[in-house]
Amino acid sequence: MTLVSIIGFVLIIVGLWGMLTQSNIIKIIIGFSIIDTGIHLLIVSIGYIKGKTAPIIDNSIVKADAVNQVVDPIPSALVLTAIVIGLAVTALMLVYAVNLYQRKQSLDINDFEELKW
Amino acid sequence: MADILYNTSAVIALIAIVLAGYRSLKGPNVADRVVALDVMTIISISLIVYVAALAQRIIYLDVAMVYALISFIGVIAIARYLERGL
Amino acid sequence: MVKRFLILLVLIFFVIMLMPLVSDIQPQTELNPLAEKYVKDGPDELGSANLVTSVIVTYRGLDTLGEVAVLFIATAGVGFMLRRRKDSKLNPQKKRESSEILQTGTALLTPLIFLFGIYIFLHGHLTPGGGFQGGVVIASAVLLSLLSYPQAEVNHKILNAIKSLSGAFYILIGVLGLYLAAGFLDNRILPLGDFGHLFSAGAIPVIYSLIGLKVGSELVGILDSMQRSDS
Amino acid sequence: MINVIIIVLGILMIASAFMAIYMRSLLSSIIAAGVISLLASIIYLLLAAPDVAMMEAAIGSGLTTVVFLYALSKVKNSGEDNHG
Repeated sequence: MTLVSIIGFVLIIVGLWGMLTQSNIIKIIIGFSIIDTGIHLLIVSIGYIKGKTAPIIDNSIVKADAVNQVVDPIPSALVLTAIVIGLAVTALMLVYAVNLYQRKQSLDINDFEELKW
Repeated sequence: MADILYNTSAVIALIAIVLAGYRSLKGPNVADRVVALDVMTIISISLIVYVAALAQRIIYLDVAMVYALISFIGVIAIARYLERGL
Repeated sequence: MVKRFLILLVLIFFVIMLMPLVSDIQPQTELNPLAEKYVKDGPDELGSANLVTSVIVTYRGLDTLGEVAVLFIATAGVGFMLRRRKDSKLNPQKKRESSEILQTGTALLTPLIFLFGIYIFLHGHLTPGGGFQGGVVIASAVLLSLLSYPQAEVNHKILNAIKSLSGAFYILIGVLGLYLAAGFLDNRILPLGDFGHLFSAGAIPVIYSLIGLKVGSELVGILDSMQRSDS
Repeated sequence: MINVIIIVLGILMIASAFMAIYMRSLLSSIIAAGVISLLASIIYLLLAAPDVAMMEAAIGSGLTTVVFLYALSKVKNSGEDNHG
Protein backbone atom coordinates (compact mmCIF):
# COMPACT_ATOMS: atom_id res chain seq x y z
CA MET A 1 0.00 0.00 0.00
CA THR A 2 1.32 3.35 -1.03
CA LEU A 3 0.77 6.81 0.40
CA VAL A 4 -1.57 8.05 -2.30
CA SER A 5 -3.69 4.92 -2.18
CA ILE A 6 -4.21 5.50 1.56
CA ILE A 7 -5.33 9.07 0.83
CA GLY A 8 -7.72 7.83 -1.83
CA PHE A 9 -9.12 5.15 0.48
CA VAL A 10 -9.70 7.65 3.31
CA LEU A 11 -11.45 10.00 0.87
CA ILE A 12 -13.73 7.19 -0.28
CA ILE A 13 -14.66 6.35 3.32
CA VAL A 14 -15.22 10.01 4.26
CA GLY A 15 -17.40 10.57 1.21
CA LEU A 16 -19.45 7.46 1.97
CA TRP A 17 -19.88 8.60 5.57
CA GLY A 18 -21.11 11.96 4.29
CA MET A 19 -23.53 10.37 1.83
CA LEU A 20 -25.03 8.18 4.55
CA THR A 21 -25.30 10.69 7.37
CA GLN A 22 -26.28 13.96 5.71
CA SER A 23 -29.91 14.66 4.92
CA ASN A 24 -29.51 17.55 2.49
CA ILE A 25 -29.57 16.29 -1.10
CA ILE A 26 -26.85 18.66 -2.31
CA LYS A 27 -24.59 17.51 0.54
CA ILE A 28 -25.16 13.94 -0.63
CA ILE A 29 -24.07 14.91 -4.14
CA ILE A 30 -20.95 16.59 -2.71
CA GLY A 31 -20.19 13.32 -0.90
CA PHE A 32 -20.53 11.52 -4.22
CA SER A 33 -18.00 13.82 -5.87
CA ILE A 34 -15.59 13.25 -2.96
CA ILE A 35 -15.89 9.49 -3.55
CA ASP A 36 -15.21 10.15 -7.23
CA THR A 37 -11.95 11.96 -6.47
CA GLY A 38 -10.88 9.22 -4.07
CA ILE A 39 -11.44 6.48 -6.63
CA HIS A 40 -9.49 8.40 -9.25
CA LEU A 41 -6.55 8.85 -6.87
CA LEU A 42 -6.64 5.14 -6.07
CA ILE A 43 -6.60 4.11 -9.74
CA VAL A 44 -3.80 6.50 -10.69
CA SER A 45 -1.69 5.34 -7.75
CA ILE A 46 -1.80 1.77 -9.08
CA GLY A 47 0.05 2.77 -12.25
CA TYR A 48 2.79 4.79 -10.61
CA ILE A 49 6.31 3.40 -10.59
CA LYS A 50 8.81 5.11 -8.31
CA GLY A 51 11.44 7.19 -10.06
CA LYS A 52 9.88 7.01 -13.51
CA THR A 53 8.36 9.80 -15.52
CA ALA A 54 5.31 10.56 -17.63
CA PRO A 55 4.64 8.40 -20.73
CA ILE A 56 5.25 11.18 -23.23
CA ILE A 57 8.27 10.82 -25.46
CA ASP A 58 10.25 13.98 -26.15
CA ASN A 59 13.88 15.06 -26.00
CA SER A 60 14.42 13.90 -22.44
CA ILE A 61 13.43 10.28 -23.11
CA VAL A 62 15.17 7.87 -25.45
CA LYS A 63 12.56 6.17 -27.60
CA ALA A 64 14.26 2.77 -27.59
CA ASP A 65 14.72 2.79 -23.82
CA ALA A 66 11.24 4.07 -22.99
CA VAL A 67 10.21 0.83 -21.29
CA ASN A 68 12.60 1.48 -18.43
CA GLN A 69 11.73 5.16 -18.07
CA VAL A 70 7.96 5.65 -18.15
CA VAL A 71 5.03 4.75 -15.93
CA ASP A 72 1.95 2.74 -16.89
CA PRO A 73 -0.24 4.73 -19.34
CA ILE A 74 -3.41 2.63 -18.97
CA PRO A 75 -4.68 3.92 -15.57
CA SER A 76 -4.22 7.51 -16.80
CA ALA A 77 -6.32 6.76 -19.85
CA LEU A 78 -9.08 5.17 -17.77
CA VAL A 79 -9.21 8.01 -15.25
CA LEU A 80 -9.20 10.63 -18.01
CA THR A 81 -12.51 9.41 -19.38
CA ALA A 82 -13.92 8.76 -15.92
CA ILE A 83 -13.49 12.38 -14.86
CA VAL A 84 -15.61 13.69 -17.76
CA ILE A 85 -18.33 11.13 -17.04
CA GLY A 86 -18.18 12.17 -13.38
CA LEU A 87 -18.91 15.78 -14.30
CA ALA A 88 -21.84 14.83 -16.56
CA VAL A 89 -23.33 12.49 -13.96
CA THR A 90 -22.94 15.13 -11.24
CA ALA A 91 -24.79 17.63 -13.42
CA LEU A 92 -27.56 15.10 -14.03
CA MET A 93 -27.92 14.40 -10.30
CA LEU A 94 -28.07 18.12 -9.53
CA VAL A 95 -30.82 18.55 -12.10
CA TYR A 96 -32.78 15.76 -10.41
CA ALA A 97 -32.26 17.55 -7.08
CA VAL A 98 -33.62 20.79 -8.54
CA ASN A 99 -36.65 18.95 -9.89
CA LEU A 100 -37.30 17.33 -6.51
CA TYR A 101 -37.06 20.75 -4.88
CA GLN A 102 -39.66 22.14 -7.27
CA ARG A 103 -41.97 19.25 -6.38
CA LYS A 104 -41.91 19.68 -2.59
CA GLN A 105 -40.08 22.96 -1.88
CA SER A 106 -37.61 21.07 0.27
CA LEU A 107 -34.15 19.57 -0.06
CA ASP A 108 -34.34 17.30 2.99
CA ILE A 109 -34.19 13.65 2.00
CA ASN A 110 -36.52 12.74 4.90
CA ASP A 111 -39.37 14.70 3.33
CA PHE A 112 -39.54 12.38 0.36
CA GLU A 113 -41.32 9.40 1.84
CA GLU A 114 -43.36 8.02 -1.05
CA LEU A 115 -41.24 4.91 -1.27
CA LYS A 116 -40.66 4.52 2.47
CA TRP A 117 -41.76 1.35 4.16
CA MET B 1 23.35 23.54 -4.12
CA ALA B 2 20.42 23.17 -6.47
CA ASP B 3 18.93 20.63 -4.06
CA ILE B 4 18.91 23.14 -1.21
CA LEU B 5 17.23 25.69 -3.49
CA TYR B 6 14.55 23.23 -4.61
CA ASN B 7 13.81 22.02 -1.08
CA THR B 8 13.62 25.53 0.34
CA SER B 9 11.19 26.69 -2.33
CA ALA B 10 9.03 23.62 -1.82
CA VAL B 11 8.91 24.20 1.94
CA ILE B 12 7.96 27.84 1.43
CA ALA B 13 5.18 26.92 -1.00
CA LEU B 14 3.90 24.22 1.36
CA ILE B 15 3.79 26.61 4.32
CA ALA B 16 1.91 29.12 2.19
CA ILE B 17 -0.60 26.53 1.00
CA VAL B 18 -1.18 25.29 4.56
CA LEU B 19 -1.83 28.84 5.78
CA ALA B 20 -4.26 29.52 2.92
CA GLY B 21 -5.93 26.17 3.54
CA TYR B 22 -6.37 27.02 7.21
CA ARG B 23 -8.09 30.25 6.25
CA SER B 24 -10.29 28.51 3.71
CA LEU B 25 -11.38 25.96 6.32
CA LYS B 26 -11.86 28.33 9.22
CA GLY B 27 -12.73 31.68 7.62
CA PRO B 28 -15.92 32.94 9.23
CA ASN B 29 -17.20 34.50 6.02
CA VAL B 30 -17.78 33.16 2.53
CA ALA B 31 -15.68 35.98 1.09
CA ASP B 32 -12.71 34.82 3.20
CA ARG B 33 -13.00 31.33 1.81
CA VAL B 34 -13.24 32.55 -1.78
CA VAL B 35 -10.13 34.69 -1.43
CA ALA B 36 -8.33 31.77 0.21
CA LEU B 37 -9.34 29.55 -2.74
CA ASP B 38 -7.90 32.11 -5.15
CA VAL B 39 -4.64 32.30 -3.17
CA MET B 40 -4.41 28.51 -3.14
CA THR B 41 -4.80 28.49 -6.93
CA ILE B 42 -1.84 30.82 -7.36
CA ILE B 43 0.33 28.79 -4.96
CA SER B 44 -0.70 25.61 -6.78
CA ILE B 45 0.58 27.06 -10.03
CA SER B 46 3.96 27.67 -8.43
CA LEU B 47 3.94 24.14 -6.99
CA ILE B 48 3.20 22.73 -10.45
CA VAL B 49 6.16 24.64 -11.89
CA TYR B 50 8.24 23.28 -9.01
CA VAL B 51 7.23 19.72 -9.88
CA ALA B 52 8.12 20.37 -13.52
CA ALA B 53 11.57 21.55 -12.49
CA LEU B 54 11.99 18.59 -10.18
CA ALA B 55 11.05 16.05 -12.85
CA GLN B 56 12.98 17.98 -15.53
CA ARG B 57 10.11 17.70 -18.02
CA ILE B 58 9.25 20.86 -19.93
CA ILE B 59 5.88 19.46 -21.01
CA TYR B 60 4.49 19.67 -17.47
CA LEU B 61 4.31 23.43 -17.89
CA ASP B 62 1.21 23.02 -20.08
CA VAL B 63 -0.70 22.01 -16.96
CA ALA B 64 0.34 25.24 -15.25
CA MET B 65 -0.87 27.21 -18.28
CA VAL B 66 -4.27 25.54 -18.20
CA TYR B 67 -4.46 26.25 -14.49
CA ALA B 68 -3.61 29.91 -14.88
CA LEU B 69 -6.01 30.41 -17.77
CA ILE B 70 -9.02 28.49 -16.47
CA SER B 71 -9.16 28.34 -12.70
CA PHE B 72 -10.23 31.92 -12.05
CA ILE B 73 -13.62 31.09 -13.58
CA GLY B 74 -14.74 29.35 -10.41
CA VAL B 75 -13.99 32.45 -8.34
CA ILE B 76 -15.87 34.65 -10.82
CA ALA B 77 -18.84 32.29 -10.65
CA ILE B 78 -18.92 32.46 -6.85
CA ALA B 79 -18.70 36.25 -6.99
CA ARG B 80 -21.58 36.41 -9.48
CA TYR B 81 -23.58 34.09 -7.25
CA LEU B 82 -22.98 36.31 -4.22
CA GLU B 83 -24.22 39.39 -6.08
CA ARG B 84 -27.32 37.46 -7.28
CA GLY B 85 -26.38 37.52 -10.95
CA LEU B 86 -25.97 33.85 -11.78
CA MET C 1 -29.23 7.03 17.41
CA VAL C 2 -29.92 3.56 16.11
CA LYS C 3 -29.55 4.91 12.59
CA ARG C 4 -26.12 6.36 13.36
CA PHE C 5 -25.05 3.04 14.81
CA LEU C 6 -26.25 1.15 11.74
CA ILE C 7 -24.41 3.55 9.44
CA LEU C 8 -21.23 3.08 11.44
CA LEU C 9 -21.67 -0.67 11.22
CA VAL C 10 -22.12 -0.53 7.44
CA LEU C 11 -19.05 1.66 7.13
CA ILE C 12 -16.89 -0.66 9.25
CA PHE C 13 -18.09 -3.58 7.15
CA PHE C 14 -17.16 -1.65 4.03
CA VAL C 15 -13.69 -0.87 5.36
CA ILE C 16 -13.08 -4.53 6.24
CA MET C 17 -14.31 -5.56 2.81
CA LEU C 18 -12.12 -3.11 0.89
CA MET C 19 -9.03 -3.28 3.08
CA PRO C 20 -7.44 -6.29 1.33
CA LEU C 21 -7.97 -4.59 -2.02
CA VAL C 22 -6.04 -1.51 -0.95
CA SER C 23 -3.34 -3.29 0.99
CA ASP C 24 -2.61 -5.38 -2.10
CA ILE C 25 -1.44 -2.30 -3.96
CA GLN C 26 2.31 -2.68 -3.79
CA PRO C 27 4.77 -0.13 -5.11
CA GLN C 28 5.65 -1.48 -8.54
CA THR C 29 9.12 -1.70 -9.95
CA GLU C 30 8.42 -2.52 -13.59
CA LEU C 31 5.60 -2.35 -16.09
CA ASN C 32 3.11 -5.17 -16.39
CA PRO C 33 3.20 -7.08 -19.72
CA LEU C 34 0.28 -5.29 -21.39
CA ALA C 35 1.65 -1.83 -20.61
CA GLU C 36 5.08 -2.99 -21.68
CA LYS C 37 3.69 -3.97 -25.07
CA TYR C 38 1.93 -0.63 -25.46
CA VAL C 39 5.06 1.31 -24.49
CA LYS C 40 7.41 -0.76 -26.60
CA ASP C 41 5.36 -1.02 -29.78
CA GLY C 42 3.20 2.10 -29.51
CA PRO C 43 5.59 4.77 -30.81
CA ASP C 44 6.63 2.80 -33.90
CA GLU C 45 3.22 1.32 -34.62
CA LEU C 46 1.06 4.42 -34.26
CA GLY C 47 3.59 7.25 -34.34
CA SER C 48 2.14 9.08 -31.34
CA ALA C 49 4.61 10.53 -28.83
CA ASN C 50 2.00 10.72 -26.08
CA LEU C 51 1.34 7.11 -25.16
CA VAL C 52 -1.80 7.97 -23.17
CA THR C 53 -3.24 9.39 -26.38
CA SER C 54 -2.47 6.25 -28.34
CA VAL C 55 -4.12 4.13 -25.65
CA ILE C 56 -7.23 6.31 -25.56
CA VAL C 57 -7.71 6.86 -29.28
CA THR C 58 -6.68 3.59 -30.85
CA TYR C 59 -5.84 0.74 -28.51
CA ARG C 60 -8.89 1.38 -26.32
CA GLY C 61 -10.92 3.27 -28.90
CA LEU C 62 -14.14 1.43 -28.15
CA ASP C 63 -13.97 2.59 -24.52
CA THR C 64 -13.80 6.17 -25.71
CA LEU C 65 -16.76 5.60 -28.02
CA GLY C 66 -18.78 4.32 -25.07
CA GLU C 67 -17.68 7.28 -22.97
CA VAL C 68 -18.87 9.74 -25.60
CA ALA C 69 -22.18 7.86 -25.72
CA VAL C 70 -22.58 8.15 -21.92
CA LEU C 71 -21.79 11.85 -22.13
CA PHE C 72 -24.45 12.24 -24.84
CA ILE C 73 -27.05 10.41 -22.73
CA ALA C 74 -26.28 12.57 -19.69
CA THR C 75 -26.60 15.75 -21.74
CA ALA C 76 -29.89 14.57 -23.20
CA GLY C 77 -31.12 13.82 -19.67
CA VAL C 78 -30.17 17.29 -18.43
CA GLY C 79 -31.83 18.96 -21.41
CA PHE C 80 -34.96 16.86 -20.98
CA MET C 81 -35.34 17.52 -17.26
CA LEU C 82 -34.73 21.25 -17.59
CA ARG C 83 -36.80 21.97 -20.67
CA ARG C 84 -38.19 25.46 -20.63
CA ARG C 85 -41.82 25.63 -19.69
CA LYS C 86 -43.60 28.09 -21.96
CA ASP C 87 -46.62 28.47 -19.64
CA SER C 88 -44.56 29.07 -16.54
CA LYS C 89 -46.35 31.34 -14.11
CA LEU C 90 -43.14 32.43 -12.44
CA ASN C 91 -41.76 35.30 -14.42
CA PRO C 92 -37.96 35.02 -14.35
CA GLN C 93 -36.47 37.60 -12.08
CA LYS C 94 -34.19 40.11 -13.70
CA LYS C 95 -30.58 39.08 -13.34
CA ARG C 96 -28.10 41.65 -12.26
CA GLU C 97 -25.82 42.96 -14.98
CA SER C 98 -22.15 42.16 -14.69
CA SER C 99 -19.61 44.87 -14.08
CA GLU C 100 -17.56 46.74 -16.66
CA ILE C 101 -14.32 45.05 -15.59
CA LEU C 102 -15.73 41.56 -16.10
CA GLN C 103 -17.15 42.44 -19.52
CA THR C 104 -13.88 43.93 -20.76
CA GLY C 105 -11.88 41.04 -19.36
CA THR C 106 -14.20 38.54 -21.01
CA ALA C 107 -13.88 40.26 -24.38
CA LEU C 108 -10.10 40.10 -24.05
CA LEU C 109 -9.78 36.58 -22.71
CA THR C 110 -12.42 34.51 -24.52
CA PRO C 111 -10.60 34.35 -27.91
CA LEU C 112 -7.36 33.47 -26.14
CA ILE C 113 -8.97 30.63 -24.20
CA PHE C 114 -10.59 29.35 -27.41
CA LEU C 115 -7.24 29.41 -29.15
CA PHE C 116 -5.59 27.58 -26.28
CA GLY C 117 -8.28 24.89 -26.34
CA ILE C 118 -7.72 24.36 -30.05
CA TYR C 119 -3.96 24.18 -29.42
CA ILE C 120 -4.51 21.55 -26.75
CA PHE C 121 -6.51 19.21 -28.90
CA LEU C 122 -4.41 19.65 -32.02
CA HIS C 123 -1.24 18.81 -30.08
CA GLY C 124 -2.79 15.90 -28.25
CA HIS C 125 -0.29 13.44 -29.68
CA LEU C 126 2.78 15.50 -28.71
CA THR C 127 2.09 17.18 -25.37
CA PRO C 128 -0.16 16.35 -22.41
CA GLY C 129 -3.75 17.05 -23.25
CA GLY C 130 -6.01 16.08 -26.06
CA GLY C 131 -9.62 16.03 -27.05
CA PHE C 132 -11.16 15.82 -23.61
CA GLN C 133 -9.03 18.55 -22.08
CA GLY C 134 -9.40 20.81 -25.11
CA GLY C 135 -13.16 20.35 -25.09
CA VAL C 136 -13.32 21.28 -21.43
CA VAL C 137 -11.21 24.39 -22.03
CA ILE C 138 -13.51 25.47 -24.88
CA ALA C 139 -16.54 24.89 -22.68
CA SER C 140 -14.88 27.08 -20.04
CA ALA C 141 -14.49 29.89 -22.58
CA VAL C 142 -18.20 29.74 -23.41
CA LEU C 143 -18.97 29.58 -19.70
CA LEU C 144 -17.01 32.80 -19.12
CA SER C 145 -19.17 34.52 -21.74
CA LEU C 146 -22.32 33.12 -20.14
CA LEU C 147 -21.22 34.43 -16.75
CA SER C 148 -20.56 37.96 -17.94
CA TYR C 149 -23.53 38.26 -20.32
CA PRO C 150 -26.36 36.41 -18.56
CA GLN C 151 -28.98 37.48 -21.11
CA ALA C 152 -27.04 36.11 -24.07
CA GLU C 153 -28.33 33.05 -25.90
CA VAL C 154 -26.24 30.25 -27.35
CA ASN C 155 -27.18 29.56 -30.96
CA HIS C 156 -28.75 26.13 -30.69
CA LYS C 157 -28.74 25.32 -34.39
CA ILE C 158 -24.96 25.73 -34.61
CA LEU C 159 -24.45 23.86 -31.32
CA ASN C 160 -26.57 20.91 -32.43
CA ALA C 161 -24.88 20.89 -35.85
CA ILE C 162 -21.42 20.70 -34.26
CA LYS C 163 -22.61 18.00 -31.87
CA SER C 164 -24.13 15.80 -34.56
CA LEU C 165 -21.52 16.30 -37.27
CA SER C 166 -18.54 15.64 -35.01
CA GLY C 167 -20.16 12.49 -33.64
CA ALA C 168 -21.04 11.26 -37.11
CA PHE C 169 -17.57 11.91 -38.52
CA TYR C 170 -16.01 10.20 -35.50
CA ILE C 171 -17.94 7.02 -36.27
CA LEU C 172 -17.20 7.42 -39.97
CA ILE C 173 -13.44 7.58 -39.40
CA GLY C 174 -13.70 4.56 -37.14
CA VAL C 175 -15.44 2.57 -39.86
CA LEU C 176 -12.89 3.78 -42.45
CA GLY C 177 -10.19 2.30 -40.25
CA LEU C 178 -12.06 -0.98 -40.39
CA TYR C 179 -11.82 -1.00 -44.19
CA LEU C 180 -8.48 0.64 -44.93
CA ALA C 181 -6.39 -0.46 -41.93
CA ALA C 182 -6.35 -3.11 -39.25
CA GLY C 183 -9.46 -2.39 -37.23
CA PHE C 184 -12.09 -0.04 -35.85
CA LEU C 185 -10.65 3.42 -35.07
CA ASP C 186 -7.24 2.51 -36.44
CA ASN C 187 -5.25 5.65 -37.16
CA ARG C 188 -3.16 4.30 -40.02
CA ILE C 189 -5.59 5.40 -42.72
CA LEU C 190 -3.36 8.48 -43.18
CA PRO C 191 0.44 8.36 -43.57
CA LEU C 192 2.26 8.26 -40.25
CA GLY C 193 4.73 11.03 -41.08
CA ASP C 194 7.77 12.05 -39.05
CA PHE C 195 7.74 11.09 -35.40
CA GLY C 196 7.30 14.10 -33.15
CA HIS C 197 5.95 16.60 -35.68
CA LEU C 198 2.50 18.16 -35.81
CA PHE C 199 1.44 16.34 -38.98
CA SER C 200 2.22 12.86 -37.80
CA ALA C 201 0.57 9.92 -36.06
CA GLY C 202 -1.86 9.28 -38.90
CA ALA C 203 -5.45 10.12 -38.09
CA ILE C 204 -4.96 10.72 -34.37
CA PRO C 205 -5.10 14.56 -34.60
CA VAL C 206 -8.27 14.35 -36.70
CA ILE C 207 -9.98 11.89 -34.35
CA TYR C 208 -8.94 13.83 -31.27
CA SER C 209 -10.17 17.12 -32.78
CA LEU C 210 -13.55 15.53 -33.43
CA ILE C 211 -13.66 14.20 -29.86
CA GLY C 212 -12.74 17.68 -28.60
CA LEU C 213 -15.53 19.35 -30.56
CA LYS C 214 -17.99 16.68 -29.39
CA VAL C 215 -17.06 16.95 -25.69
CA GLY C 216 -16.95 20.75 -25.82
CA SER C 217 -20.37 21.08 -27.43
CA GLU C 218 -21.93 18.54 -25.04
CA LEU C 219 -20.60 20.39 -22.00
CA VAL C 220 -21.76 23.72 -23.44
CA GLY C 221 -25.18 22.12 -23.86
CA ILE C 222 -25.26 21.09 -20.17
CA LEU C 223 -24.14 24.53 -18.95
CA ASP C 224 -26.52 26.39 -21.27
CA SER C 225 -29.57 24.39 -20.26
CA MET C 226 -28.69 24.79 -16.58
CA GLN C 227 -28.22 28.53 -17.02
CA ARG C 228 -31.34 29.46 -18.93
CA SER C 229 -33.93 27.21 -17.28
CA ASP C 230 -36.24 29.53 -15.39
CA SER C 231 -37.30 28.23 -12.05
CA MET D 1 10.62 15.74 -0.61
CA ILE D 2 7.90 14.24 -2.79
CA ASN D 3 6.61 12.23 0.17
CA VAL D 4 6.45 15.36 2.33
CA ILE D 5 4.44 17.20 -0.33
CA ILE D 6 2.05 14.27 -0.72
CA ILE D 7 1.53 13.96 3.05
CA VAL D 8 0.84 17.69 3.55
CA LEU D 9 -1.53 17.88 0.58
CA GLY D 10 -3.26 14.68 1.66
CA ILE D 11 -3.91 15.98 5.17
CA LEU D 12 -5.32 19.19 3.70
CA MET D 13 -7.52 17.19 1.31
CA ILE D 14 -8.95 15.00 4.06
CA ALA D 15 -9.57 18.02 6.30
CA SER D 16 -11.35 19.74 3.39
CA ALA D 17 -13.44 16.62 2.83
CA PHE D 18 -14.60 16.63 6.46
CA MET D 19 -15.37 20.34 6.28
CA ALA D 20 -17.25 19.86 3.00
CA ILE D 21 -19.51 17.42 4.78
CA TYR D 22 -19.96 19.20 8.09
CA MET D 23 -19.99 22.86 7.02
CA ARG D 24 -23.22 24.64 7.90
CA SER D 25 -23.74 26.59 4.66
CA LEU D 26 -23.93 24.90 1.30
CA LEU D 27 -21.78 27.50 -0.46
CA SER D 28 -18.87 26.82 1.90
CA SER D 29 -19.26 23.08 1.27
CA ILE D 30 -19.00 23.68 -2.47
CA ILE D 31 -15.85 25.78 -2.00
CA ALA D 32 -14.30 23.03 0.17
CA ALA D 33 -15.10 20.46 -2.53
CA GLY D 34 -13.32 22.75 -5.00
CA VAL D 35 -10.25 22.80 -2.74
CA ILE D 36 -10.15 18.98 -2.82
CA SER D 37 -9.89 18.76 -6.58
CA LEU D 38 -7.44 21.69 -6.66
CA LEU D 39 -5.02 19.76 -4.46
CA ALA D 40 -5.72 16.46 -6.21
CA SER D 41 -4.36 17.80 -9.49
CA ILE D 42 -0.96 18.50 -7.88
CA ILE D 43 -0.87 14.93 -6.60
CA TYR D 44 -1.67 13.63 -10.10
CA LEU D 45 1.30 15.60 -11.41
CA LEU D 46 3.53 14.09 -8.73
CA LEU D 47 2.32 10.65 -9.84
CA ALA D 48 3.57 11.41 -13.38
CA ALA D 49 0.14 11.70 -14.98
CA PRO D 50 0.06 15.18 -16.55
CA ASP D 51 -2.97 14.39 -18.72
CA VAL D 52 -5.08 13.59 -15.68
CA ALA D 53 -3.72 16.63 -13.85
CA MET D 54 -4.78 18.88 -16.73
CA MET D 55 -8.24 17.31 -16.77
CA GLU D 56 -8.70 17.73 -13.04
CA ALA D 57 -7.44 21.33 -13.18
CA ALA D 58 -9.89 22.21 -15.91
CA ILE D 59 -12.91 20.34 -14.59
CA GLY D 60 -12.53 20.20 -10.84
CA SER D 61 -11.75 23.79 -10.10
CA GLY D 62 -13.89 25.37 -12.80
CA LEU D 63 -16.83 23.48 -14.20
CA THR D 64 -17.89 21.37 -11.19
CA THR D 65 -18.07 24.44 -8.96
CA VAL D 66 -20.12 26.29 -11.54
CA VAL D 67 -22.55 23.40 -12.04
CA PHE D 68 -23.10 23.19 -8.29
CA LEU D 69 -23.63 26.95 -8.12
CA TYR D 70 -26.22 26.88 -10.91
CA ALA D 71 -28.16 24.23 -9.02
CA LEU D 72 -27.79 26.14 -5.75
CA SER D 73 -29.08 29.37 -7.29
CA LYS D 74 -32.24 27.53 -8.32
CA VAL D 75 -32.95 26.30 -4.79
CA LYS D 76 -31.70 29.28 -2.83
CA ASN D 77 -35.09 30.12 -1.31
CA SER D 78 -34.96 27.05 0.89
CA GLY D 79 -34.30 29.04 4.06
CA GLU D 80 -30.57 28.43 3.96
CA ASP D 81 -28.37 31.24 5.13
CA ASN D 82 -25.86 31.45 2.31
CA HIS D 83 -23.62 33.97 3.96
CA GLY D 84 -22.59 31.87 6.94
